[in-house]
Amino acid sequence: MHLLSYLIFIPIVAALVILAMPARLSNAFRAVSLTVNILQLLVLLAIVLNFKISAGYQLIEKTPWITMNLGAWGELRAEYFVALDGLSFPLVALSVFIMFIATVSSWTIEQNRKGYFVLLLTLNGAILGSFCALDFLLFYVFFEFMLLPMYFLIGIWGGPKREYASIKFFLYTLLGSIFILIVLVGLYLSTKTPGQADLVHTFNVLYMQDPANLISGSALALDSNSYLGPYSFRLWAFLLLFVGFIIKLPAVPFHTWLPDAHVEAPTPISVILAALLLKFGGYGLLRFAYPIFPDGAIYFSWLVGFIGLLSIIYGALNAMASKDLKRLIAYSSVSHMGFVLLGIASATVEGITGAVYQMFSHGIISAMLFLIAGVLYDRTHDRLIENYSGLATKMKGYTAFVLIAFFASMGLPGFAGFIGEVLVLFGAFQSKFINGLIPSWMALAATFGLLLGAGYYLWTIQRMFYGLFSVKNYLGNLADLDSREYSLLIPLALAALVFGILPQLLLNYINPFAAEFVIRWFAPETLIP
Amino acid sequence: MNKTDLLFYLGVFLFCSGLLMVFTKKNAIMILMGIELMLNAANLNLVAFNQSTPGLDGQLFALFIIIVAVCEAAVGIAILLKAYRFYQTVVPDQFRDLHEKL
Amino acid sequence: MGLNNQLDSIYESLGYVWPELILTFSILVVLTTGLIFKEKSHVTFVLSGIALAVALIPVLITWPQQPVSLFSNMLRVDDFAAFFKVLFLIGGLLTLTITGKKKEAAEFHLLILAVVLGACLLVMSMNFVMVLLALELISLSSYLLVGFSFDRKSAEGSLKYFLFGTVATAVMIYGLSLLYGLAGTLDFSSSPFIDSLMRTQSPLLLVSCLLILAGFLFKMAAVPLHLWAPDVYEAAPTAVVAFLSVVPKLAGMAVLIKLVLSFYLFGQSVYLWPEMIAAVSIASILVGNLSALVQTNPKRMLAYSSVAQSGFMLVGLTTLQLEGIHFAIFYGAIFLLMNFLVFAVLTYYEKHGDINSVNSLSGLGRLSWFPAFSMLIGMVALTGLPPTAGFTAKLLIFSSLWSSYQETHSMILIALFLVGLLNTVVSLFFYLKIPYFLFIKEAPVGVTIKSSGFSNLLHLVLVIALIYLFLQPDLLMGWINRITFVL
Amino acid sequence: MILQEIILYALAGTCTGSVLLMIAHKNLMYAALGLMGCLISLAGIFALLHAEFLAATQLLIYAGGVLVLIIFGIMLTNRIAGKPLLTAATHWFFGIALTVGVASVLIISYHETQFESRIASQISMNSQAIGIELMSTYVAPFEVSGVLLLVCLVGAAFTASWFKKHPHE
Repeated sequence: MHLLSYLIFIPIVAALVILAMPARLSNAFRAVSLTVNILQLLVLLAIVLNFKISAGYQLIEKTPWITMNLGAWGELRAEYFVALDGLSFPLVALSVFIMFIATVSSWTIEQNRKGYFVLLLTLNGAILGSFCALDFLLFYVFFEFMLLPMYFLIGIWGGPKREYASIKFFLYTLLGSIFILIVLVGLYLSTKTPGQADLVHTFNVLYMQDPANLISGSALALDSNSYLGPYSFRLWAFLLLFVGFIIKLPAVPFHTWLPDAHVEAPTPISVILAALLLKFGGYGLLRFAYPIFPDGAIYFSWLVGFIGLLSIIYGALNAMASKDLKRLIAYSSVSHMGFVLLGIASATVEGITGAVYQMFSHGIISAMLFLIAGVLYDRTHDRLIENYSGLATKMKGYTAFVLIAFFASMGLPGFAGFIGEVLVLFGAFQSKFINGLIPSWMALAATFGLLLGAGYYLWTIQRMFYGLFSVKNYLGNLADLDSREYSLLIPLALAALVFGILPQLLLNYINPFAAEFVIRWFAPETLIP
Repeated sequence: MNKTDLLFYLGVFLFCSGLLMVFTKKNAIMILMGIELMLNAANLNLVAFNQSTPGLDGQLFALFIIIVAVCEAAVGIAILLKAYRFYQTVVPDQFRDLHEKL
Repeated sequence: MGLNNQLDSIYESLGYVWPELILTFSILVVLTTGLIFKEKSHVTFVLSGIALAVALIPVLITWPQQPVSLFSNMLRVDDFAAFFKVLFLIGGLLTLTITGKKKEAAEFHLLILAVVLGACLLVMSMNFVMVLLALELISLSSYLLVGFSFDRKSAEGSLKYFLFGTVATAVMIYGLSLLYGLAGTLDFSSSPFIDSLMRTQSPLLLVSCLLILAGFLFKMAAVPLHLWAPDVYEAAPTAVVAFLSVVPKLAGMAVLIKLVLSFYLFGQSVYLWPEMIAAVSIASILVGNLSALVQTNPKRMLAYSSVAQSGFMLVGLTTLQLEGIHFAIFYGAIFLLMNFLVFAVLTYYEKHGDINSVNSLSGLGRLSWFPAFSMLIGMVALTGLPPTAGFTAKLLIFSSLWSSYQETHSMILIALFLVGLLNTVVSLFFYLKIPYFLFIKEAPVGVTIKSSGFSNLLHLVLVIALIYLFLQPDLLMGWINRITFVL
Repeated sequence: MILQEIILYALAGTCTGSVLLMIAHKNLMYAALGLMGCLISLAGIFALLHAEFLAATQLLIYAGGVLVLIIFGIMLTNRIAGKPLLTAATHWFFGIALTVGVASVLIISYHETQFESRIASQISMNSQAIGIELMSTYVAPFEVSGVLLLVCLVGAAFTASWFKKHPHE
């Protein structure tokens, strides 16, 4: 079948094809890119048909990649190991969908199309590869591989301050991935392949997740006696992975790259950044940090929850203070991703399910929000909220979609955002009674974040769309959405509604994963003293 | 003071004088002379240590060091002459084309 | 051993040094043809290229090479030496390729051959006399090579390199003389040498070892003996820089490995060799990367980067175990590829104008994407990011460091581990500077760039090698794993 | 024996004195003279230590070759118009501190060291023994040093004569 490999390598092959094509065929590049997306949607359809609910890892593909003799230190084995489970399935589906949207919204890119589409397709392959990889090295390679295309996409096609924004983005995320690399090196040398006579170090995440595979006496084993300052190496390793991933998420205080990157990036790239790249933070925690170091997760659960809460509140307050529409949306992302962190910190079935659901719904809603900001910017080249008023009178269709997106992002019932946030709050409340990891006041305080969210969205609507029509420094007539923009926004709006009204479409997939996750690593009876 | 100690001290003196010349003298030829002193210190050591060692390894090594010293002197003078043609001086401190530009 | 037997063994030994004989012979041929065809430099260019390629053949066909002592244990051929010889010969060939058919004097090719010959002899040396002579052959030829731009700067660089270098050599020679007094022999692989060192572990031994290692750290441009590097890199012709930043550095590393293993006395030395090397390594990484941050001249920047790269190579040696050293050698081989890639692209740009500041590279990537893309791959590899073999090399040496930590629980190794990996972020700042100017800045109006099929091909080969060795490092590592050290 | 010791001390004294002259004197020619004194007295010491071949080489190659090269260097890089060839020195404090430091480290560690006693082989025909060694055990270094000399002389000649060939650059 190799469905996942098709998904990952179709765009990479297409990128090479475009590279080989002469630069003057600039219209053909868009066509190739769109063809790739359509093919990927077809593959996704086949995956949906083949994917069984609650059956653990599926569509497994496993081939040896690197086998290297390390002499006295055993053998190194990395595999091409990809599979889907209840965690990665929604994210892969989201990625394919969003990449399609991104390609369509890239239709207006004029400058150096060849380079642009090569980078976009490379990014596409790397994102899918990272979500599918179950070999830590493979994941890491794909994960790093996202950085350069992203750097150039922001740096070449971005706004006026693009150079600063792109380098800041690159440095922050690279710092995060170096933290991950530090743990990765220690971890694979502490892990052995079960059932092998010789010592075979493996990058297989499933083996890493089982403490029985950690070599006794190694620095990251459960019985490790390696300490650095107050914490054991295992706790440090958890902290490093945690910081590495929440830089991506991003959580306060590592979020400062996000507003800059979003503001400067071209619209399609903002969409990918918000809808997909941020998800690696939550995905990494759920796939690597928590299962491999559950002791660290329990030890630092308060910190994780608190940083989540901080992001929710601080992000919302900053969003409220933002004058720039894109910056407002960027900060609202920080706030919404805080819920993901809070849900993970609770380590309850509801919390984890909510966190994954929130990642999915935020992917759809933030894509919509950035497209909306892009629509306005395309027309007036101005993003300052205070320069607009009364848009509702001129751009009726546009206003309708803005309202849908804003209400969805606020977490109004009936929209996808609501389900995730409610589940997270529910999990965070329960945590105190189930496993005692985070106090319930965190949940209470997080609801305050919801209120703030409603506040800044409604205020923005009031400022930009009500009142008399005027746009500062712009005299032309504002056109309403054109058909291409409708074709982008309608599927997203539908998705936001469908997954708000019929959450079980997705919950059916996520729930078994969350249940097993909690039972295996955070079973209440093992936690409460 | 016995003979071995005396020779060792003389070697140390030569080596350190060479080092001192390398660090303090401004003229490249003086630096070159300092280097020759350091090489001679090594030669003296080798010959002295060879007194209490079987074989002739020390003396032969010293012989090769002399050859190396000749080569170094030849190459050094050639490079120095070229630099002199450009700068009209052999004081390395006065060569200012290469330095950190911050 | 009787004199006749000795003469017989000399005759036998000659059969194992074909590459060196070929190189020596070609030096003579280049010298004479240079005199005959005075104005036709491509004759010596072709001749030296052929010589380097032909010298590769005996190395490759005798691989894997059983260790054999030659010339009364002055030299020894083994897999270790053979592997490095392959690197040096490839390095020489790449240098000639980068220089191209540009009009260079016959002496230029002669000196390149001499450096390669010296490097080949150096990795085979088993005796301090040979070490000294081979090292001098490398050093003196490279001092002269630096001056081959024949302008003010290159004369200055050449003189500075000469002065720094000869002082370092003189210090090393003095250390050797002390060590001779302590050990009573110059054959540093022989059992009398090891035995006497085991018996006399005195402060003087430490002093003499440190003085000796200084000479090789100088060749590797490791802190604190790196001060010459930026000036020399800026002054020398770009192809020569590419050559000097790889071949002498790797030769220095090879001897450093042999000597440190010898001084370490199978772990019985009372001195903290792993800690001392780790300290040099940390210092090199930090100083190299931090100084490179503020440079605007690409060649100066690469000089500091090469200081940091030496630090990374030393990381593998820090473990003082066979595996760690294998990874250091792997790193060295990858370094050869990435460094030559970067300098090949720089030489290509140099043909179109001045490259004394990154500004002059502005927008060239927008005019012709492939060379700039190769440069990007080179820089990404030097930073140590996937998908290039630079990542694999870094992963492996840091793996060896971690393994070594698990065995020794020495805190300085963890410090090196963290400093080394976190420095990747610092190094990204300056490594990315060149691709940043190439792609993101706009080119000044009127700048054009000719694409050259030949240099594109060279870049392509190196890029493919770097990516292929990332995907399949097992191949190269399989060769390196054969290397053993029988002392 | 006594006579030998006296000669040894005298030679060591001459050597020290010449080196001090080199360090202290500003005039390049005097420094070269000091170097010559040092080299010749070292050759004497070598001869006293039964290293006659080395002593001869020292006189012929070092004092005869290297020194001449250096004096050439002095002549060619200074326009002689009756002016004394003076040179300046800097960083005295730093230099002396470093030197004293290095010297004390060397001397202290020398005193901490117990040298192994080995039996030296008594070699009467020094020159002949060295000749045989050079052609047997040391044949490889001997050949390599030939290549080294060749490469250095060719390279040095080329470098130094470049201006003659390209007078206009």
